[in-house]
Amino acid sequence: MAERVGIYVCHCGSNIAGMIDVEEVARWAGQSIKDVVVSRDYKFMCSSLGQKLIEDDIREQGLTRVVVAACSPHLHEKTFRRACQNAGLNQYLCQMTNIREHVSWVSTDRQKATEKAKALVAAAAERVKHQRPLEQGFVKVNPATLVIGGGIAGLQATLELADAGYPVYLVEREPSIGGHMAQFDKTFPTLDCSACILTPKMSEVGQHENVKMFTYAEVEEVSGSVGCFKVKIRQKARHVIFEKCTGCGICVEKCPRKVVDNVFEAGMGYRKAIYTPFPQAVPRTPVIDTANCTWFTRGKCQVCSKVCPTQAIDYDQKDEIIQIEVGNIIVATGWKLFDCTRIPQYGYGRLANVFTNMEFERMCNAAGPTGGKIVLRDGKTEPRRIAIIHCVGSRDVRHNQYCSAVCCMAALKFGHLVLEKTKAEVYSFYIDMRTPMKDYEEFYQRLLEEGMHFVRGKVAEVTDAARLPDEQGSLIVQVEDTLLGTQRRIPVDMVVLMAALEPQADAKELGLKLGISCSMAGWYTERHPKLDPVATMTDGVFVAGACQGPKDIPASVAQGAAAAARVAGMITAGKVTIEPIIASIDEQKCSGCRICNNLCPYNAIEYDEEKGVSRVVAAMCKGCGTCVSACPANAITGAHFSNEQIAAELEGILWDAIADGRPASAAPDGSKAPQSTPVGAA
Amino acid sequence: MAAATVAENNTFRNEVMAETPNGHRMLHCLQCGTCGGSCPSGADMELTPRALIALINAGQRDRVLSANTMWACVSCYYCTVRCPQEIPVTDIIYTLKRLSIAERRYKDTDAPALAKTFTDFVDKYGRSFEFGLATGYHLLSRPLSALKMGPMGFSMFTRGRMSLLPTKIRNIGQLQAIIHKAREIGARR
Amino acid sequence: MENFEPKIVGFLCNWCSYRAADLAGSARIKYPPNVRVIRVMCSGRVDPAFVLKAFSMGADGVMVAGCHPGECHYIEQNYKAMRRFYMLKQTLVAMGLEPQRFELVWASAAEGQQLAEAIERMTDNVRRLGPLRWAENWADDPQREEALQHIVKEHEEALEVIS
Amino acid sequence: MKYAYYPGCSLECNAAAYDMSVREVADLLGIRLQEIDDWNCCGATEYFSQDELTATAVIARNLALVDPQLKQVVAPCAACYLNLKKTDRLMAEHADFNQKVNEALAAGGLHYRPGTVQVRHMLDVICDDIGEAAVRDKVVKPLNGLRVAPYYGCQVVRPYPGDENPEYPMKMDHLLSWLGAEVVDYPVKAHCCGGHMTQISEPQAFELIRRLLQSAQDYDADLIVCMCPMCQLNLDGYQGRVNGYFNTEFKLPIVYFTQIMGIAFGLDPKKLGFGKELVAALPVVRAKVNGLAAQAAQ
Amino acid sequence: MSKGKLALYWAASCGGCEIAVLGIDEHILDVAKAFDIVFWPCATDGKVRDVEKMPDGSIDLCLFNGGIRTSEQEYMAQLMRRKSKVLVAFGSCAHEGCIPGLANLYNRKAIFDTVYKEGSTTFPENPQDHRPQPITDVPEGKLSLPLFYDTLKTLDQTVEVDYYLPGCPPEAKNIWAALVAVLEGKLPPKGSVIGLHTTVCDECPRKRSEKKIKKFYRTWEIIPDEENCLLEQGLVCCGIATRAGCGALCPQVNSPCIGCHGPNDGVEDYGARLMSALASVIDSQDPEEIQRIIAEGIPDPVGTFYRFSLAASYLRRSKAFGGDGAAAAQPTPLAAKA
Repeated sequence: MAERVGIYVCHCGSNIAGMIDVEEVARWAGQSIKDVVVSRDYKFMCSSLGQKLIEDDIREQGLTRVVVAACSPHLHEKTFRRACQNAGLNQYLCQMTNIREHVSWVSTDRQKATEKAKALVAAAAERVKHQRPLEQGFVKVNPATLVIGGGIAGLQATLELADAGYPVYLVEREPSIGGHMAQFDKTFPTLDCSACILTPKMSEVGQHENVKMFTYAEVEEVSGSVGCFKVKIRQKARHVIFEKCTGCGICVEKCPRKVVDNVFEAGMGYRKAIYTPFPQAVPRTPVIDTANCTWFTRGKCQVCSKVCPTQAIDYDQKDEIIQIEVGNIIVATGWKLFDCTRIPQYGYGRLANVFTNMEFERMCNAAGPTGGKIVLRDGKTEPRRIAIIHCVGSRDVRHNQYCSAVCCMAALKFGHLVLEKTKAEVYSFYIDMRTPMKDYEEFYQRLLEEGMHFVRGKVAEVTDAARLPDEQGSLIVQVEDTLLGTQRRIPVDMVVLMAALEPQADAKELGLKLGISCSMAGWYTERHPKLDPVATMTDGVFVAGACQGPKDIPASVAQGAAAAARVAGMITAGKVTIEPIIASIDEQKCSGCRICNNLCPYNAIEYDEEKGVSRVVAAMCKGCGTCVSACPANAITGAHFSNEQIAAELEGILWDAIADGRPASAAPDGSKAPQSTPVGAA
Repeated sequence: MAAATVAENNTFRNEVMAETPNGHRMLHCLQCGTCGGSCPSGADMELTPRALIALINAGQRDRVLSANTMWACVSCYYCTVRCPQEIPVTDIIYTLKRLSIAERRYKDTDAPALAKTFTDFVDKYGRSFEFGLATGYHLLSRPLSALKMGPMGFSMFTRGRMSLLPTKIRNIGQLQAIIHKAREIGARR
Repeated sequence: MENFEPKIVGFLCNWCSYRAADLAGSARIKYPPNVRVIRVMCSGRVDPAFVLKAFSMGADGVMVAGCHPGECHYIEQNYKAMRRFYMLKQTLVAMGLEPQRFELVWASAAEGQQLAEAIERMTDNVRRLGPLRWAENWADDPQREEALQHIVKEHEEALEVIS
Repeated sequence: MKYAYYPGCSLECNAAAYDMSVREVADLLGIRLQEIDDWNCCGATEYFSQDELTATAVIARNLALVDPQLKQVVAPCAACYLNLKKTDRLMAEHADFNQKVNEALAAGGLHYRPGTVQVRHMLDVICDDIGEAAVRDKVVKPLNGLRVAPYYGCQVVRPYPGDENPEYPMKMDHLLSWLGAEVVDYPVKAHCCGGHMTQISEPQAFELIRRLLQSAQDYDADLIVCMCPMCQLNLDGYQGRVNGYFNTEFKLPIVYFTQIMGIAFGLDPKKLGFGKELVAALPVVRAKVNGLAAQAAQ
Repeated sequence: MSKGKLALYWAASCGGCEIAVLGIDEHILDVAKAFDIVFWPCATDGKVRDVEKMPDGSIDLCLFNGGIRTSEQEYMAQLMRRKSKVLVAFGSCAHEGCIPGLANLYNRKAIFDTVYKEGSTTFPENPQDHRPQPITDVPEGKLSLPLFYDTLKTLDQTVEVDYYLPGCPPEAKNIWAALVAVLEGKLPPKGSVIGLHTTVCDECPRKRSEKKIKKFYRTWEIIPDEENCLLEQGLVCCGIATRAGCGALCPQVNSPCIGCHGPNDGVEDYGARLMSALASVIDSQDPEEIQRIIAEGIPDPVGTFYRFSLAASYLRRSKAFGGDGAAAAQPTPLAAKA
């Protein structure tokens, strides 16, 4: 039986009607498109009166399909679907076509715009006839949440949820939570002590009854989907029995093996082979660094085991896989520092007194390797002139095109610390000074007043090749002072490189496990850059902090809280709807060729070895349709985007090309050549 | 000084971009000064390469083509490999050299004369000719310095490092046909 | 052909390029009305069959647009679209189609301007190439009708001779 | 291994020592060089300053003349190397340009398809194709005791650095260490020698030359080893005039890397072109290399 | 029960299908028992005028092989259609054009040039460059030849077809099964392709796993192992996209499927399925590498993807430029390599 199609063309005030002859479109559709029983135009379709128009027609005219030609479906698809549903028509039998953003607003010629609108309406009408009613599914939401990353963003998210009474699993790769913030001395622009504001949060997390913490652990595997993820966590062997250890620290004290600490101390200081990264670490349980421990490398020592009062040392401990189930996941994996040796003209690694920003942070920190003294690499000489170079590895298409967002302010903070702690002159070499947030510009003003020197120009090179006698023994910073338009060579004793923030080296790998994507730069992609900044394309997976893009502490905290709020909302709702736009495989047609097996980034396609067919796991399918178009046997169907639906849409969209004086035998439906030739018969 | 008139439609910038391979990268200039800071001749330039790009953006053709920047360039390509926006700075300088020579805007430099003498030798013999270059160009543009060159030239000569006669390639006709055709194609635009 | 306005079918992915087109609209960026959009969830859904069918049905050009490589909302499905694009393009070129009639465009949701420019560029190229009218390639031979009639006539004559 | 060989104008006369030593060393290492028949000048930087299209066509003639059996051409001169490489790249990346150049070439009955000939520098060939083991194998007089400053100059490492770092190239450093020399790691090894500036603005050129000599001297180099005729000419030929201009007393011999390789390989210094440099190198080499002085005395 | 009437006809095809009918061996006797063979020019004596004289619809079953390349073939297709109750497109040529359909990459002029002018065997014999003409005036009157079309059409692009029997040629067991179905009146819905409703992999005994292809090989470049999926070894095996029913004959003898059975149910363009599937599993994300893998491994894309189905594909032929006078379809598959 033929469908009964209703067509509704919106004026959107003059937004559409100003450029498109909407009456003509509606009239034409009513006359020319098969199976159309109602075709109307209306001032504002999205108004309650407009919606009522549709609902009434469905009831009174017995419409079985509805087409709304209006704005973008991203704005009002839900509205019109709801209207249909209200009138008893399955919501997936309603099709929107976009004649505002895609036609009226971008066109300049009324007649051509009207023609384009007709083609789009025809396409939607042809397509809608092939649409099938679909039902949304529901999944219950497990109230537990996994937070990946124990930096400030992850800690904030953890606390928000735990305080609200929901269980949280927190996974941190390093032996202690705290993240980069634990390494800093002061925070801009208020100059609060970083440790003073961070450590209370760390211990709160460590002691919270709703938090189960896995430090020195990594996410191994994620399966399932929103509401019920199954996660495997690899608890790396600490070689210290967590339950027995009291955190007294005797083992660390007695350990005879000193190791350069390239992580927490950024290579500026030492730790032991058994260690906690820093005194306020949470948990206090140390780990043995097996690559450097004398027992593990040479089979001698065992001092830690001998001194441990609770026999907590276990040299035979193995990695452990722990499986948990959660309803949602918050990713807060942060950033890593740009490798400054990639820019050899700045001399890092070759010239001793060129430092990275993280090295300098540790140097400034009173608990750091120099006890907070700003000195040259020799550990004693106080520098007289210090250069701070901005945008090292940022705003540079050869490395990272983006602005790292925090360096300008951190450079100002460094400038302040230098001026406060030493008598040195301090120079900032910047391209543009970026101080947009609250109280940031005021901080810049403060440094101007404190006498920090600002040179506008990206430094060309740092060299020890002196040209003039007064350059001897110095590092010379060569730069064009772009405000003067001349080249300058400024001799200094110390150079600090404001290295870029980069995505974690394994961000992509973790993204694949979670089914979330990365931008070209490697940061996790949010669902919408403005309106949905902490959700991702994968339902139930949220991002917070610098793993989504360079961010300072306030922004990271805000995102951590935002992600937690989103998760709490999901938990409170208790269930989530599952879109029915998914793929399915006709096992009769499937030959088990396995072309599709490798194509799904969500691992939603499984192969049944016994039956020799592939199958789509409905709950994991996100409906992209890639497998549908790959199937050589035509065995996979994509709901709501089936081959038939798109073919029909094509026929509609090209209605005028088909009718446009093409030869009759050229009809695209493979229709037969005319069989008019009379043949003499018996 | 009156403000320079800015060309409404910046044809100059378009011209420079069109004449330079990958010249469109110029649109991305951040005015960071990496080029000017890196230049070994930077101290000798009235305008740094960065400033030239700013002037090109402002459509100030006269100031750009009469600048000494191009003639101080030693083609070391530091600016090119360091530019954070991958602007082919050295190649832009080459473009400006050509425009400046074509329109005779250069001043206080012998570089165009050297280039002319050099290319003439190539066109005539298919090879460069150092002695001819040294004598011809120096006598042409700076007879005094030719005198200073004397002792050094003599040392070079005695060590067999300077030939008094140019070498000519065998198939010079072929090369000249190619050169002739290339000029003709170049003139088409 | 005067005033030829090409008909180009645009397959736009729901997340990036369709939104880029939405953005172009919200920003009132003007571009030619020749690309008619079919929304798919992902550029990975674009089946070569759709493209071939569009050409056979009278499209003068086909554009496939998706998220930038590495930015696919389905993680990496646009790479599959890219592979299919090159595979299909090689075949289409071998069949005599001008390469400018089939284009792959990357446009993020923020790149309304870029998408509009791509549409303008492609429309321009295809307009210069002129109408495609692929189905005319297999139009009946002008002499066909006559040749068939001739067979009929011959057979009738033969029958007459026999009878 | 066989390569097309493009010596370039300088190597014919001014840098004959380079040509001689390249051929000697190549011969010993089994690198077969087949000189491009009737090659012409690469135009240096000068031709590009005049007319880009014609410059490219002039250079492309050389590429078109490469024996089709050979896939690679070796150019020892930095300017020649860059010009050949740049031409190939320009033609490969810009179709319309390629078409114009080939239209010009056609006037001489030639055609060049970009990408058919790979342009190599002699240093790359020795370091990458021949390699450490084969080079070490040929060393009979290790340069122990000689402090050598490798000087790369500009145009081999920039703008097309290949697998080198354009700021801090290392290949010559490695090569010299294989020869047993003490390699001087000084900061200006890829800085500019002044190029043609000696012809245009002596004060400017002399300052650049001074910086290089000064740095090498500050780092106690006995000798600078270079890989470009222009660099050698500026640093060696003009050293005396630079001393006069700045009132300095530099006396640093400048030789080609292939010359010093030849010494380590035990080849006859005369055949390597020693003696053509203005600041004599052999006495320094003999004085510093352990054991060589004694040999020379015999 | 009275005997049914059977006809067979041979249009633009190689004749293999005719021989394939004999492949049913002794069953041919059963056929003779069940049917009166009223028209089979290849095997029995008979005249077109006899068929013309038959009442419309009087033939029970017509197995028609070959595509439609000339006016005579079109005439015969129409004739057999009218006279037959059930018309079967028999074999790949009638089904989807097959190898003769690949000539749709060219046109009449190009084909005649090859045959009458450039062909090494014909050229010396034809110095005046004579071409076949539909009508030639001779003193005795007009001589006629069928008109040679620019484009080969499949049978169903010419007349309505009831069933399709795929294969080049159809396998004996399938021919027999089809005949039995007609005899027993157990015919599937009209328009069906007689065969299985899945693809060759279903019948292929090779071991299959997930696919990632870094390089496509031509058959002469490697000797594949006998255990594993040929496609996974880099050979373009068309079995993934080709209707099953043949018993995976080719892969069983270590030779990749070339696709003679055409596509699975519901597929309108065979090549699209193959292109899409193969492209999807190329193991690269780098545009240049992808293009290189495709260009090097599949130098003749049309011949690879549409070896049997060009005439039945959406595009049916290469871009042509009018009739005899104009240039032939420009890029030949070989030219496309450059």
